[in-house]
Amino acid sequence: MGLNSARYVLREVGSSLRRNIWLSIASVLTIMIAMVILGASLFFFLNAANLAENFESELEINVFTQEDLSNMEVSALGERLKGLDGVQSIELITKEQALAKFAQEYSESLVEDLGGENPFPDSYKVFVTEPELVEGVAKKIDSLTGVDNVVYGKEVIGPLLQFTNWLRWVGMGVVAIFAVASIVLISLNIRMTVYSRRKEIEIMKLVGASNSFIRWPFLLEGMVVGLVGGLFATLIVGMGYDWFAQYIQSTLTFVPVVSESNLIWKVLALLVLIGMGIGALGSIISLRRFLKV
Amino acid sequence: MGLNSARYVLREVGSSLRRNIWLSIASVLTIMIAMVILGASLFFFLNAANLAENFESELEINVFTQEDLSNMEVSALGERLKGLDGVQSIELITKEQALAKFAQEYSESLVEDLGGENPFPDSYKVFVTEPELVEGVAKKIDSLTGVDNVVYGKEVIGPLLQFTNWLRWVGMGVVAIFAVASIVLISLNIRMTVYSRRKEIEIMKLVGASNSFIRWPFLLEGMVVGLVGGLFATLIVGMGYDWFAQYIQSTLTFVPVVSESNLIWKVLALLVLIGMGIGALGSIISLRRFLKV
Amino acid sequence: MIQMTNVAKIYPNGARALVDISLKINKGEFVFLVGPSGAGKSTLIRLLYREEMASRGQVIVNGWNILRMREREVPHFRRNIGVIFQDFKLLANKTAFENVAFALEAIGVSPKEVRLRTKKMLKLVGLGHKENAFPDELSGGEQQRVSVARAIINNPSLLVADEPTGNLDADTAWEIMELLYNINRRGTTIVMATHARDIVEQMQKRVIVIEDGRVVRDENMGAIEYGT
Amino acid sequence: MIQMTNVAKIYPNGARALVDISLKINKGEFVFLVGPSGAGKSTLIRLLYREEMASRGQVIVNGWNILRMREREVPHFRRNIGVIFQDFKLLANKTAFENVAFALEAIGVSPKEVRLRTKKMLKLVGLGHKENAFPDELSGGEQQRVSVARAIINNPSLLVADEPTGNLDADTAWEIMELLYNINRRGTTIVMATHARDIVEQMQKRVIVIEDGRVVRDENMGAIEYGT
Ligand SMILES: Nc1ncnc2c1ncn2[C@@H]1O[C@H](COP(=O)(O)OP(=O)(O)OP(=O)(O)O)[C@@H](O)[C@H]1O
Ligand SMILES: Nc1ncnc2c1ncn2[C@@H]1O[C@H](COP(=O)(O)OP(=O)(O)OP(=O)(O)O)[C@@H](O)[C@H]1O
Ligand SMILES: [Mg+2]
Ligand SMILES: [Mg+2]
Repeated sequence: MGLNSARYVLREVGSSLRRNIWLSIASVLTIMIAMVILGASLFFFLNAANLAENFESELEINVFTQEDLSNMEVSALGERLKGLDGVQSIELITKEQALAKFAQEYSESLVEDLGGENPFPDSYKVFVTEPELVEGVAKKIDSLTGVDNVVYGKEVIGPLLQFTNWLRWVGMGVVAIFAVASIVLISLNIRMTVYSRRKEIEIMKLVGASNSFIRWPFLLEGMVVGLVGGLFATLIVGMGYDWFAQYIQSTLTFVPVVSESNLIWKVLALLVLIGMGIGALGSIISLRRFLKV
Repeated sequence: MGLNSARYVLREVGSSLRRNIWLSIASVLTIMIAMVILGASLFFFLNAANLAENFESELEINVFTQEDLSNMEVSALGERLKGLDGVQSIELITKEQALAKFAQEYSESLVEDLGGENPFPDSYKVFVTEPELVEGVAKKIDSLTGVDNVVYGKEVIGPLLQFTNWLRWVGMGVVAIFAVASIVLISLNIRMTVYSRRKEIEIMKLVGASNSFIRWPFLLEGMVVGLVGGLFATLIVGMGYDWFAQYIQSTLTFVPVVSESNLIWKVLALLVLIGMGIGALGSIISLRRFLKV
Repeated sequence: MIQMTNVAKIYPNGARALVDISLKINKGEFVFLVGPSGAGKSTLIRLLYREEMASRGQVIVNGWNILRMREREVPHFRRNIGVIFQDFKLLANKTAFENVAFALEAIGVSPKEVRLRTKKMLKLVGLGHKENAFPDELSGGEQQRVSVARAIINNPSLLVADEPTGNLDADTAWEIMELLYNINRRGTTIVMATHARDIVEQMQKRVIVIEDGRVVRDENMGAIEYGT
Repeated sequence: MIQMTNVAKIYPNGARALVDISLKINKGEFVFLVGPSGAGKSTLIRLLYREEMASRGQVIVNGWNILRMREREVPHFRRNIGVIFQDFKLLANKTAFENVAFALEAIGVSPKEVRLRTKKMLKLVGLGHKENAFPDELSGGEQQRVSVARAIINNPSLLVADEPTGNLDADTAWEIMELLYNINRRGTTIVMATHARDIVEQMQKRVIVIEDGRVVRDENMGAIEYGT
């Protein structure tokens, strides 16, 4: 494309957007809404995955020590536990802590009934790196000296893993469905825009314009419209999510929310890019049908 | 409208849908996608609300009886508990059951250490009708004779209610946002369809057709397109949700899913009605601008 | 039938299409509107069926004061006016038959009668064999004849024709003129803008010459003569 | 320049627009195409710039075999052909100026030259004052002249004109004919379909008469005469 044509294209894009202002606005709005929906689903996925990981990281193995261990022996056992393959971290719960927790959970008076006696041993909470390892690690721990009993949510692990995997899949499913929906919606819209200008395209061809000469303004128009729509969507999704994340963190403190601004920015940038991409690609593809004159 | 005009309108709707087949398909698809999104959000809301209720219904008050009560006295207490305002149901947990549960949660060996002694009293789990009532009912129970101790998740109720309310609000928010998005998307699409036929409308008016004569075919066309789009959406959402609900019920048995077919049918019918409604209304409103010739 | 008093028309973009037009056309007259390209003929015609509104002055057609008409009276008013548009204005999504039939359907004529009258009319303009063709499957002259057929099918009391023979060969043009002549004889007032010198000369009807938005000549039986 | 051999054209809907056309037009000729409405004039013209393809026979224009041309060669081929369409085919979203300028921009002429040449051309067709008007703000005749201006602005070696004076008054029509005459004298081949009897008679050029898709007469210097 020569310099003269390039100048024509730029002028043409501007005047076409202005003169078909109504169509331009409709396209921007459509892309905006589609991208908002897609963006919302992306954040849903991120949080679902995050939540899943969070749940998994809370799988714990309770290791009860033999009652007659000295403090030294207990901490030695702790060291050995830390050294095991697959162990992420451990946490000591002394017999006093155990009793206090029991009193809180059940009733003070029950503890009083015990008459100052503490039936609880010292215990360790062991966290593993991967939820799949819980079982193996628990077996290994069971064979260590000084260990009286090992308890872990045997019947919980299966369902939990199922649930967390499910959460991830649902997140991905939602993104996939909404991505398809967004793309189809935008494509339909662009196709209608191009369709409503098919006469114009035909005339241009009859007057001797080459395909690329006709295509460029459409391509750029699609990009501009997609860019503007994507930017609006980014603004909406960005501000909406920010508000949402802060609201949750301040009210539902126990629910983990993805709030790494780095990741968020990446998602938002992706939205703008997708908007522009579909805008441009959609224009080109829709145009093809009408260029055969 | 006379009979002759009615016949014209029916014929006109058919041929217009056929001759603008491309636009018809685009509209049907757009409405379908918008309705699928809306439908998905409605089911999301239903399940969020259901989940919230479920959580709340699990709020319980643990009532520990005094240790020296006879079985008769215990069941008399149970009767009195049942009679209290705001109590939905109660569940007796005998001291034996309490010990067994403890053994399972903590460790068998710990129970053995107790030397055959059972430190647990009989207790009742009391469920209330409204989560807000827990505190008041607990206080009332505390003053009953035979009650040693009343325990309820004092610090859990606040966050839980916050969370469940939040869940409901999010559900509604999602529905609201997606409803607006769907309506805007459909409106834009219909407006573009009408816009692309504005010349046609102008000519009809210039030839002497009245507004209503022009409007009727558009209205019906909008309804047909909306109906078809809505039906497809219903099919997709209905089958999708059915699969989803069954999948969850068979794999994540602990997650409650809304599956009353009555309710589901209502939601699906709503989708079809909304599709038709927006289709017809959108057509009429979009037409207004172009009828002023 | 038609009375225009000091009518001016300035388009939104500032173009002064009509400057000062006053004229009176009686019921049953056959009037040619002639003048150079861009003189304002089509604009004047558009005022008659209220596609455009005069910027100044008064327009009375068929007893209706066009400037005072209410929006919903317009369709009723237009039903007594047949219009042949310079650019045909055919419905692209309807066949020749349906385009002509539309004018009847819009006023609630029964399907059977629509069929009969439309077929007859299409034959009359020589398009009996093209009734199922869509406008873009017709030649320019054929489209023009469909437009003529649609304008006259419901026996309007006023027929405004904007260059109804511009795309027709001489023979076909004369056939159309004969049609109009007969309609006029049966009482329809006709206002026809045209560039066809021979038609105007031969018909010997009233000729109004418009130039730059003004009436410069108005003769009872005249020929085209204007410019330098 | 143009060679048609046993050309037939049947439209997708079954209409037989051209039955058997063979003709040869030399470089620099000025040829009138006449015939009744629906005879096939526009169809023949559409074959010349490849808007439609012949169903049978061979069409050679400017040395290009139209039926064998590759898709992407078409724009290049069309650049040497100016077309005045019967229905004008102006771009509704562009002003008169931009419509004419488009033909130059499409071949990469510099903005400055586009400006100069377009302005000059619009003046030549008498529309210097209407350059910023959009097509629907122009009278029928004015639109036709924009179409004429666009067709001839890049000095095509072949000009095909489909009733280029149908919407023009006699004086303006003659101005346009003078324009075409001058272009023809400078070497452009012209094929013009028309119904204007007086123009054909006065120009004394080659006349090809088409009726029902066949050439029924072909005279070097003739007048319109066909039918019964
Ligand atoms: N919609 C419009 N907006 C702005 N200006 C217009 C519009 N329609 C016509 N004009 C201008 O008004 C003037 C008169 O136009 P009109 O169409 O009445 O001419 P006309 O006599 O019918 O010409 P022709 O014989 O070429 O059809 C012209 O200069 C034209 O450019
Ligand atoms: N796109 C099309 N599809 C089907 N039939 C067509 C098409 N275009 C033209 N025809 C038919 O082909 C025949 C010739 O049409 P054409 O336009 O070539 O006539 P013409 O000589 O230009 O007539 P006019 O003087 O009225 O413009 C006509 O009968 C017409 O109905
Ligand atoms: Mg005019
Ligand atoms: Mg033709």
